[in-house]
Amino acid sequence: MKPKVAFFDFAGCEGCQLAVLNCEDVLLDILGLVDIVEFREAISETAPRFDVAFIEGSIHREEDVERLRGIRARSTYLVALGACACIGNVQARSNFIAPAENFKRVYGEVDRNQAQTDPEFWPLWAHTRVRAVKEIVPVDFELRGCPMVPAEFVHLVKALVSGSIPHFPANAVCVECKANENECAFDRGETCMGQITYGGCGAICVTNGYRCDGCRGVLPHANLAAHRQLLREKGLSDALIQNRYRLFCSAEPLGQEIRR
Amino acid sequence: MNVTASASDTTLDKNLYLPRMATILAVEEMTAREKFFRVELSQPLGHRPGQFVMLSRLGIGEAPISVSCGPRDDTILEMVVRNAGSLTQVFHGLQPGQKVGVRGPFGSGFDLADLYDKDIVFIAGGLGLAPLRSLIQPVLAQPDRFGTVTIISGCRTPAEELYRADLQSWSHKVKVIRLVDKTANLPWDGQVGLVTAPIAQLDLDPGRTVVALCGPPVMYKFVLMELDARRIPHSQIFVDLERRMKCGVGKCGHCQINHVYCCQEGPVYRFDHIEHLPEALQ
Amino acid sequence: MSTFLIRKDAVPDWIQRLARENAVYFPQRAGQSGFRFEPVQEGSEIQFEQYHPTIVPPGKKLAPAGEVLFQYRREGEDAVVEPVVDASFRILAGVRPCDLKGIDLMDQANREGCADPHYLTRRANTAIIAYDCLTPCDKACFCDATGSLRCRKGADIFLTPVDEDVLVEPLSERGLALLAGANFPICGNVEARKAKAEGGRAKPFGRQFKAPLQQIPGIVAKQWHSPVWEKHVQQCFSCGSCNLVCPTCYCFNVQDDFDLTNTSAGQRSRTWDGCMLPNFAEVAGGHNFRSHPADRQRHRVKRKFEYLTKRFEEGSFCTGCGRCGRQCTAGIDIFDIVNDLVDNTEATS
Amino acid sequence: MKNDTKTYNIDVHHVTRIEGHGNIRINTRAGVVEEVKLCIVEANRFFESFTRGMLPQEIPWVVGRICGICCVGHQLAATKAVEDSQGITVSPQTVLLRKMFNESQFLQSHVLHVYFLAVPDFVGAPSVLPLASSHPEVVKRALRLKKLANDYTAVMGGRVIHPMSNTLKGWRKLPDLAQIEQIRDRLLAAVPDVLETIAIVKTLKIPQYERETEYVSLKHPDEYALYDGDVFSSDTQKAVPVRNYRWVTNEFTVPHSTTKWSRWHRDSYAVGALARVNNNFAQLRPEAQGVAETLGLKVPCYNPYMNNVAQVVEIVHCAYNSLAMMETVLNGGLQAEDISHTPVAGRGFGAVEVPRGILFHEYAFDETGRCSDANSIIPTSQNINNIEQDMKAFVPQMLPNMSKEELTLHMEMLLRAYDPCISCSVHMLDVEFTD
Ligand SMILES: Cc1cc2nc3c(=O)[nH]c(=O)nc-3n(C[C@H](O)[C@H](O)[C@H](O)COP(=O)(O)OP(=O)(O)OC[C@H]3O[C@@H](n4cnc5c(N)ncnc54)[C@H](O)[C@@H]3O)c2cc1C
Ligand code: SF4
Ligand code: SF4
Ligand code: SF4
Repeated sequence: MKPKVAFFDFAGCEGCQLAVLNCEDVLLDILGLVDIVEFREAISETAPRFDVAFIEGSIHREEDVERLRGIRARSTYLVALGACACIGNVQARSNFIAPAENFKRVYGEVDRNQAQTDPEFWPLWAHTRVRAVKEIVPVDFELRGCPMVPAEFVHLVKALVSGSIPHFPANAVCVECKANENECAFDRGETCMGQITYGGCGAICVTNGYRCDGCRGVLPHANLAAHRQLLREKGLSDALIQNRYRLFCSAEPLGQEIRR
Repeated sequence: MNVTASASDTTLDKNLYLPRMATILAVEEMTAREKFFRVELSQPLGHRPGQFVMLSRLGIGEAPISVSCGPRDDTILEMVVRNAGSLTQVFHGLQPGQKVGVRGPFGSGFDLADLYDKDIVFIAGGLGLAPLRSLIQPVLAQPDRFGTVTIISGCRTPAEELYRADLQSWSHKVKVIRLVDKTANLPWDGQVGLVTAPIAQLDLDPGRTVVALCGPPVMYKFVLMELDARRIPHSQIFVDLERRMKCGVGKCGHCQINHVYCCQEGPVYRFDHIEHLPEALQ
Repeated sequence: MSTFLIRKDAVPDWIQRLARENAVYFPQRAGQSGFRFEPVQEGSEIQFEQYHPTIVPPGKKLAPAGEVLFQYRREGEDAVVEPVVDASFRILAGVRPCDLKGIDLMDQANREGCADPHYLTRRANTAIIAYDCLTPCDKACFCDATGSLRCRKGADIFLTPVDEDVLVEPLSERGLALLAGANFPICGNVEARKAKAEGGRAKPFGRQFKAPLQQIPGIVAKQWHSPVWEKHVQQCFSCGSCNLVCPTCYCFNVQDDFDLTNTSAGQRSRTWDGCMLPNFAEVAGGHNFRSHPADRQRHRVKRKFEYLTKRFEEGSFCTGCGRCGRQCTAGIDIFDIVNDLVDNTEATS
Repeated sequence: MKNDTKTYNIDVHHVTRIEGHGNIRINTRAGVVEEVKLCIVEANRFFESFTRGMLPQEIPWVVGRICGICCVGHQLAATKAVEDSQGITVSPQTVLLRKMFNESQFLQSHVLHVYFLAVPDFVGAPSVLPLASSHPEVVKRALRLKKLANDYTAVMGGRVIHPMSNTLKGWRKLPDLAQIEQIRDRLLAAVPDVLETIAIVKTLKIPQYERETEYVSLKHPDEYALYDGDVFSSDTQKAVPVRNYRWVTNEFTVPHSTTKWSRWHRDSYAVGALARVNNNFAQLRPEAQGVAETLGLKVPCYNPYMNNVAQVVEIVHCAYNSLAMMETVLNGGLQAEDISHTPVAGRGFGAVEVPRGILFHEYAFDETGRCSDANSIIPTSQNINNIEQDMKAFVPQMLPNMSKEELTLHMEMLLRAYDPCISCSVHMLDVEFTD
């Protein structure tokens, strides 16, 4: 029996689902091993139950919470697909701004109030706070990164179809920088979050001349105090360090008190 | 100016990373977490008690697994595998007729000659009985060569006891003490308590007693305290240690205990050889 | 074997000629200040004297970050397993004495006990052209302190700069063969020139330990519960960079994989691992035998100066190349750790 | 055939095979259309709010996350806007590389849309997946073309989705010439696949509906405007500078959509492939003009379903244009450029054409060089109003002759034909149809 696989999207850019479609070389092979029963970006079908549900996107509203709970109840395994689902991603930065202020900046005071007067559509506007999937339902596996890494997706699919358990080592991005013989971003005068960030991406940003901004989330053993001190020594103000840690919201705890 | 490539280094007679394929003959469910495997090799393993093999399923992975049967002339290898993760979960799904890869045997193991004429106490905690069985079998097969034999085997609940039939048949020949931490409302014909408890009651002659010990890391400290109380010299205690292993031959570095490699000098150690190593019994 | 003498500016041309017929690796610029051993191509820059030690040592060309151990194909349950061994010929040129030492130590580790076929086959097919250092590379290295500076072992050809010339010394049959068509003039008074080179060598040569090297293993061995370990992990990220760039770190992980197109075929491969990485000593079930960073730092240092030195009867398994200190973003330097251990022994004794 | 008693209550939740969350709601009673609503139910992500405080260099990188499908376009529009605010002008080399980068995404997005999202509709398949067994050669060709386009993007930008090589002033790591050469060779070899694509699209039965529409796109004096130009309207035949984009978009909010809506000279306007082809037909490469003719696309064309045909025309245009640009790069080589920049205060505007239409970004930075204001108007939020207008016009026409299912499918197809990218609706609601 081929495992039934479904994809669901919440608030995100849908790049992770696209990354699945972008596995051109192996897409047909994957289709030979699993049955994709829901995938809104590519197919129209829907299904009552599945073995693996991939959740893309962060969770913002009550109606999304309900939908997510429903999906969890219908699936054996649940996989958080990409940074939005795993850590809230860039949009979680809005958690540090009061909701009314967010709405005001995007829609303007008048429009926003007017839009929210229609009771029928009110739920659409009922934004609470950006949450990662694991803050709401148990998550079995996380495919980290913005976007997720196709090789890790393939590894997960292989493990699940062979009855094994996928492994995602909790090592820093630096490991892959070294494997690629990259010049360390710090040696280029940059500052980098690679040392405190989950590897698995192949250090692709540093390899291509950028730095690591932490889209894969902070490691469980991350020495944040040392990192903060290092960035200070490299001349970053506390405000800029905070800005950096909140770019992908990886080094700031999610769901923190909203500050004005 | 061009130098031709030489095929390989002369020191290499065989490739140590290549597994030999073995066929599963029987799989038996022992407990909810452990399965017994009997596999047929292409040639006799030629192992010593206490050695292990690197067992693999091609495409899934490889893990160290203790040999659970005594040395034998035929091509049979017996093992117990606990479902502990990605690879062992796949082993649990295998059926007779399917093939697994085997490398080894690796490790030091026990030297039977060291034990001749000694009284032997086996102390096994949980899965520790699996490797000890590779020593119990040859010892019980030649009772005249050894003194008295005592087997203490403990596990958490009756449902987790391994090799029950073996323990029962051994108990006809030697003293066997079976314990559980708690009965968990299951029928139980052994004792309740920790494996340390019976040690005080044993009739031990420190001069001629040898202890073979294998179990989870937490067990060692307490058993060794009991054995000290009974004045068993550390040179007569053998412990079987577990570390992460990726090669089995002292290359991958994972199994190092201070300067010694568990896969080479171990996993069976004479206690006085390692007691000074701070990493040995953490 | 006779020694040859050529002008410095003839060296790049010679390397280029070798590269036309062989895979020649030479340090080339990577980024703003880094260097990498990369295949020499038409137009590659060959700068013997002015390169900073490479990010990753040349010895890692013999044990790459990831390599396939074997491939398999299953038909039904029967499997054909075929080892993948790389027996292609390559030349590593521009190897520094410290890295020569690193390769020598790796040779020993891979020969010991069960010989490693993958490493040793590559090694057997690798020629090394090494180049002496008359001044320390930078502030990070300490190769004289570890006794690597004068390493010649393992080189097929050894180059020593003397003023505007270079002594070209074949040290093996293979080295001689590589020089066969070069038509280099034979050097007279070799010893005098070598002495001249030696006279020009910086003194002291780079950083020196606070105790003689012979005492270091003993000093390191004495310290288990030492505040030094804790001190040197305060800022540590457990990123493993220090392991991965070290010429004498060779730990690895092994994993299997199968093909998606043909699920009955696949491979087993290994990748670099490092004892500073947090899960290195974790076993199934979750117990970690070195759960604290200080446990791991101690293990790393003891491997370099106590465990492996004892096992292989070597003075030091740290070559003093300085890479770990250079690459550590936390500024942790094994040289400082050793000196702190020396101080700590003196303080406690 | 008129059936006065028809009462439909159609509510298509989460229309599939579009990117983003849209619902269609249609309410008819006794043959009279009472309500047609396109509800954008996408949750807010507040990009325009949370980008405040970021550094200029971080903006393009982060706002690329607005949409994974148009991430290149978002990066480029934002890069241009930020550069405008910082007083940066870039070298011809950088402009050339950016144009290649942008066109790589056109190829990739159009191939994905035509094959994965639109073709199944026209052949009556529920999705591309069943086609994998029924029409394997089609799917394989689609994957081949898509992979080529993706590899092109990756060579230019470092990876396909959220690439990292492009930044202010130029490239963090220049594309590798050898790789560009490979892409060129593969693109040349892909001609048969492109011809087959044209052949397939020729066989599709495109619904015949027309509604005169205002088409808005960039326009450039010298080239088919994709990377640069002024904002042009087909109604006035005039263009306004990008910095005055607010004259064009005139955004307003409706309750049933988390995205804001737009209108210019009339109730709504359309952007996208059809708008561009309509406005700039003469500047298409001759090969693309030929394909338009083959596929029966005559400008001006007012049938929104023809957008898919316009996409194929643009695939051909971008392929040939890219080949020419690759030649230039391969002949001239690439020089490393200084990309260092110290942030300053300022406000800037940027627009590019992305596959779905014209995309505007605007940023302001305070004296500390950190972002103080942001605005981004995406093509779908400009189109969404027009889609609803189309629906309002078409439903009464179709109602007499169609079952509820057919009607639903045609509305979904219409929505999909626009290739809406609702997820990138920085400020976009959901679309839904109910009775
Ligand atoms: C000498 C010895 C004898 C043993 N005898 C037995 C025995 O007789 N019976 C028995 O059941 N067990 C025995 N074990 C234990 C057994 O080896 C482990 O239970 C087994 O390795 C678990 O493998 P797994 O893949 O199922 O578990 P997992 O924990 O899932 O291991 C996962 C696999 O993933 C990889 N992995 C795990 N963590 C990481 C990480 N952080 N980074 C990268 N990769 C990782 C490893 O490759 C590992 O093989 C013995 C162990 C030793 C050392
Ligand atoms: S660039 Fe970043 S990830 Fe890479 S080694 Fe340096 S700190 Fe680590
Ligand atoms: S490189 Fe530095 S920070 Fe990283 S593990 Fe080594 S000592 Fe720690
Ligand atoms: S420990 Fe550090 S200095 Fe010593 S050999 Fe390794 S990388 Fe070089």
